[in-house]
Amino acid sequence: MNRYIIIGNGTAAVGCIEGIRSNDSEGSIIVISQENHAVYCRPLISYFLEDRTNIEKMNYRASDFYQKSGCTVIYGKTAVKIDTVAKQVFLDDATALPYTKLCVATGSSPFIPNFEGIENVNNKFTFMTIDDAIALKKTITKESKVLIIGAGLIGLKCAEGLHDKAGSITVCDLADRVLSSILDNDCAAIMQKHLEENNISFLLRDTAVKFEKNTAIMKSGKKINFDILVLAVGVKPNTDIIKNASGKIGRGIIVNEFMKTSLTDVYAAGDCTESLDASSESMKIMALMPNAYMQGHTAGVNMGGGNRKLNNMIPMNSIGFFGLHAMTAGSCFGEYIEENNEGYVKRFYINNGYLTGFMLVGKTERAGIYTSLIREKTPISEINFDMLKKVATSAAFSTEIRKKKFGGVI
Amino acid sequence: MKLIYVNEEWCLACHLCEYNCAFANSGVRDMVTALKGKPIFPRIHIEGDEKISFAVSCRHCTDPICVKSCIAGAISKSDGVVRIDREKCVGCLTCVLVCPFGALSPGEDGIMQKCELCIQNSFDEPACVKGCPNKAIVYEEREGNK
Amino acid sequence: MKSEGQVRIPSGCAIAAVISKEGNKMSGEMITNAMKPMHDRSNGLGGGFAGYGIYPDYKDLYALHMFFDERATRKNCEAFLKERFEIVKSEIIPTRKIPSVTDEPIIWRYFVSPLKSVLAALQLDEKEFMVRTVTKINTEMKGAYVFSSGKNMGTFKAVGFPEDVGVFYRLEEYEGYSWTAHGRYPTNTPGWWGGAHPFTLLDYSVVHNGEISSYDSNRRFIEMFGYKCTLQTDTEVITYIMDYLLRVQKLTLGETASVIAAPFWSTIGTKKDEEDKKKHIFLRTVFSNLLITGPFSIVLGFNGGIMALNDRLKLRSMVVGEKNDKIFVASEEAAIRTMEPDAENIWAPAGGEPVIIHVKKGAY
Amino acid sequence: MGVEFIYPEFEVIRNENRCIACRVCERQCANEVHFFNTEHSVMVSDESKCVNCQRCVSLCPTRALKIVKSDCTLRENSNWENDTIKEIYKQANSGGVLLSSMGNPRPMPVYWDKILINASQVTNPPLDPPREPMETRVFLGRKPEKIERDETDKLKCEIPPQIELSMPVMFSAMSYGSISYNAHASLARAATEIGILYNTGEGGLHEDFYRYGKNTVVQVASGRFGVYKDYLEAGAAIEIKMGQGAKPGIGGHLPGAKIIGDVSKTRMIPEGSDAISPAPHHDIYSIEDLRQLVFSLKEATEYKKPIMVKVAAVHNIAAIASGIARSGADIIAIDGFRGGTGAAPTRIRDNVGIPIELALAAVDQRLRDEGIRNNISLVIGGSVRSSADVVKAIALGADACYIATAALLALGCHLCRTCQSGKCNWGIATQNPELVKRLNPDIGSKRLVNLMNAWRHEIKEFMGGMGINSIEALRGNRLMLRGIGMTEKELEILGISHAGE
Repeated sequence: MNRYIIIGNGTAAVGCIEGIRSNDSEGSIIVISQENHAVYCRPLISYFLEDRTNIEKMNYRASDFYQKSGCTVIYGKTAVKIDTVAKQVFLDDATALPYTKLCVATGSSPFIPNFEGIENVNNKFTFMTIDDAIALKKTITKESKVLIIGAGLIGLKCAEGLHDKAGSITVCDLADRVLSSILDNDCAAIMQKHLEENNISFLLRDTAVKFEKNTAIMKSGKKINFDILVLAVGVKPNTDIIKNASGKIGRGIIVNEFMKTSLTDVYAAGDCTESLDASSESMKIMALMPNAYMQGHTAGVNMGGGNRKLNNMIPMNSIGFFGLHAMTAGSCFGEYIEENNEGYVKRFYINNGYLTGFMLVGKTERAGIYTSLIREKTPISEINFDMLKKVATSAAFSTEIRKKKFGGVI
Repeated sequence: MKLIYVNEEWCLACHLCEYNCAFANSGVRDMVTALKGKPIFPRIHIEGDEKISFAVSCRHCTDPICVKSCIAGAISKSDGVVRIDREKCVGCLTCVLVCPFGALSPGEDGIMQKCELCIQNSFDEPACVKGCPNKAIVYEEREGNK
Repeated sequence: MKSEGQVRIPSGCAIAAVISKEGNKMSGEMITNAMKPMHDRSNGLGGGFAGYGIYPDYKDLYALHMFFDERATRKNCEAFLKERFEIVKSEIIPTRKIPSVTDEPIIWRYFVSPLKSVLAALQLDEKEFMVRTVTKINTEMKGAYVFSSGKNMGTFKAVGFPEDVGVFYRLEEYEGYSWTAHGRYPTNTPGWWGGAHPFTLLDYSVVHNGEISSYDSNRRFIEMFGYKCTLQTDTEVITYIMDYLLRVQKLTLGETASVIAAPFWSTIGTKKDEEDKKKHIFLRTVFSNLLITGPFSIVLGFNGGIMALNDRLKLRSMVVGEKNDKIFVASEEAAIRTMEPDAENIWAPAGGEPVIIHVKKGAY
Repeated sequence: MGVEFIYPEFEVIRNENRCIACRVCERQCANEVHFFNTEHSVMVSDESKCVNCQRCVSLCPTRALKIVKSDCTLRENSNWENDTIKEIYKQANSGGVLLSSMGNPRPMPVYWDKILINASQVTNPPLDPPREPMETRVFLGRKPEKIERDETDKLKCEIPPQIELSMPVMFSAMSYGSISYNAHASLARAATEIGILYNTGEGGLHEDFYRYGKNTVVQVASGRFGVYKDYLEAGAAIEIKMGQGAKPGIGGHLPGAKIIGDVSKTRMIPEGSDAISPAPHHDIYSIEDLRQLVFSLKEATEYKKPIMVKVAAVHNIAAIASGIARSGADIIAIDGFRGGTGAAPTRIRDNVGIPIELALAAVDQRLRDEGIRNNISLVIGGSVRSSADVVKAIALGADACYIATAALLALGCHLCRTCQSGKCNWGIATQNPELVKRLNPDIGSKRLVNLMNAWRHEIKEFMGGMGINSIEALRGNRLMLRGIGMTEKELEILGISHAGE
């Protein structure tokens, strides 16, 4: 009988459990969970702040999920070491757990630069876990002045979440635009404007260099008073355990399309990994929840004796603030075709006759039709792109393709 | 199992399916009260141009990417039907970004909704199918989906 | 009230028949008695009999049995007959005065042979000539009516209950190898002697119990071929259909039965014998207008045999029994038991299944 | 405007309390009656364009619409009726012949409705169709006068070619061009499923429908459109169209605008050219010429197909039918003056020809009088509206009935009688692809099958009531009919007695 161990208890871990169980209903599964919570929807912590959801609703799976899946979860413990020869995982209490197949789904951690004086700041928070969110929610008041370091996805979602609960919110970032990792200048400007209209202040091309109690001294020399500091500079994949076992890592744990690491019988999935981006055909960290699940699931299927490839992963983001949505997918480099009108911009990146990426702000209906073009590598010549760029519609496909898509079972 | 299929050869783009859908999911007894003077948020919609038209609604995929992608764990598939738990959904639109058919759209409240085959309604077949005047939308079992 | 021929008359009835396969002669008494237990199936408005082999001395001559309303009519008619026939014998049919049969017309019989010269002039065969002559008398000669016109056979009929009619006509004095009998229950006739049954044409005699629903369809079709349905009775049209199919189209008895009581298409469709199937399809297609629907049980008498037949749904009772050389047919088993208390193998033929009995060759 | 103005015939009544402005009516009206007023967000209508086809009424999801006859009337006048006056106006405006479609709508006598059917009581039993077999199968075609036997005395079972029908009804001629591809597809598929025949009409046979050949009558009309060897061989029977009940003595004219694409190909005439059917066949100026065409067609098809000759019911129809029966034709089809059409001059339609009931009775009796009724089958049409009409027609003497208007109604026709406009909102009498697709043959054929099954049930009920278990025993069985409210002469022609007799 197989003994499966999964390090981590996030989305990738759930994917892994469900993947294993699709092939092997017998083997034992042990999940090592650092957090003292059953698996929850991590990206929902900003909605939790905002009271648009609650702890109960944030459960990613039903309460009997582990039991029904035949899993044992070890809560509050950290896996510290893998012995790939003896095939054992050691926990921080020195327990050794033998495995036949192992999945590393350790996720990522907030990256906190070494700011001078940061240790003297009272109300400082990261924004990665439900515990972070609970703590933040407890502290915030209607008078709070909030400073968020980092205008990326996490920082801005946090800003949105705090919007109705805080006195003021300022977001700073060294980059020249918001959401710099996914939006270009024009699109970012639209989003920034919208955020500013909702009373979020920005300090761009600027960041804190030093803290004096409740004041941040900026690179520009500006001084900003705050009651609450949120550190959302970035995240880093948790790769140490593989690194220490001499597994191959880049910026993340390197996995192939079967989600195998370089170590025998050791798989990895989720935010801790670096894998192939099908849109740019390069190795990337694609720390996104859909990918985490699919990677975990693939790892699980293969651990359970299956033979499944996952080779159509692409970076994707759907993000919205105060009702304005932006979506991006694939690689947005090079020339683009633009469609715009009042309230929206659409940019399509076409390389060698294929759509490789897009960026949409304001008009996102049926964007999955665009995404599918990237994922399925459909030649632009086979579709009516003139129609498609204006409206995402299957009408742009030929009747035959539509018949295939809609006529049968997908 | 039975699923909804469209036959664009017979679609007249009359849009009745959208209204029947909106009505069926309104929970109101008569269509006039349900829909008069309001924008509608159907779970099926007509696409096309002057030449062709067809209705699009959830395909209830065998391996639904929306279920895998939902960041709120709000979409699930059971008994062959992909469903949304509207209590859990936060309206992030990730499902819109991944669905290759464009079958999901937000409701009036911004929370996502999609065709659930009228299973929650009192109809013995989906309202769009029942109301289609030209059998362009059918509810039937097809090869590979027994 | 309209008289027969002016209006269609449906009626319920009793029928009976007996035949000796060996050609052994039976007096008319037995068949007369056979009608007694079926008294209630008649209402006294008509009864009659047909006997075969009863005129052996004149067997090559047509025996015309006729009713006349008065002497003058008979004189006129006789003059007409003399133009066409050699009349070998002319006589009153002997009857017996009984209180239950009254108002009799003049009842006469002629044994005749068509004049060869007339046949040659008309270019007709003998039988066709006979049919036309009988039709002419019956449709055109007011007060005269031929009610029997075959060779070596004769019908005897009257208004009254059949058992009384047998006594009236002194049937015990006739000897025949087969007999058929009929008791009538008409629903709207004033009672006319000519309207009693059997109905005959040449040697075909038909006794019938039933009311056919295809009547006008059959009538309008058969009238295309020179027949005139003057009495508007089922029996009349059935007799003409028999004559047309048997004599004119020369179908066999079995084929004729397959026309008038044709098997259902579904039955034909499941027939294994391809030739038989083809034949039935042919007969139903070509003679579709002669299909008879509605209830009937009939006995067709002819020289040398009888055929009993029920409608295809068997909506009327008819049983058959046998004893030694004799075959009995009747609406009710009681009638058979009267003729032969020890009758054996009593069975009810299925709808559309003809019972055809031939007298041994040379025995009649 | 002014003297030329004619007030719209219909009014569109929209219940504003119910209208949800879904705009289905707007999208579905090819006549562009409805449109959406964006300024006030309400639906409005231009009723002058309305033909009362009821498409919008039928599709309105909230039943917010009805179409009613306008009550703006001219001063009452029993002699000069409103319609009569308006027709004068139209002709004064245009100087043209008035055109209309479908059958004669005028209140002429409908003899079917003056005939009653018999049923069995007491003296013979009515039959239960579910319990007893009830046969409705008929064979159309010439029957041999004499049977023959081979040397072994076996019956020779060869019969001249026959059409076999599972019930005594056929779909009458409607050409591809006058009706749509999908209408033809519906008729062909339904005929095949029911086991009856449909008729191509004079527009040829679309290549897609050759596969329904066993259930097809191919028509040869005076225009000879689409007639060639394969066409003649494709059908189960060939019909020579000499006339049509809706327009006896008149030819046909399908405007070039409708001769497009497949219609042109199927008719074998150039796109855009008018399809003119001359009033006569120019090779038939007399009965002996007809005989030549009959035998030409028989030669061409090796005597394997029955030849039908279709004529309009006109005054001396009995003599005409007798002539046709002796021409070698196997089946005669008679079309009464209430029969439909895709387009006919109104005056002709409403004033020429005689009722089919009288024509049928006269023809059947005449053929019997001549002793040739079994030489030819008799099919009648021209407003057979129900199973009761079928039963009455068979009892009067028909072998089978042709239906067309009833079939179109089953397909969705609402008898607005504007086929000639080509804008049929039900996808029937149009060649506009947008409109044609409104008739899904899956639905159309199913509805035709339903209709015929319903009629078949009813016919069986009638037959059962009469104690008849096979349709041939009903044929010509006029005793099963009685007339009411007719003159002695009418009864005499129909060959039936008055009720109570």
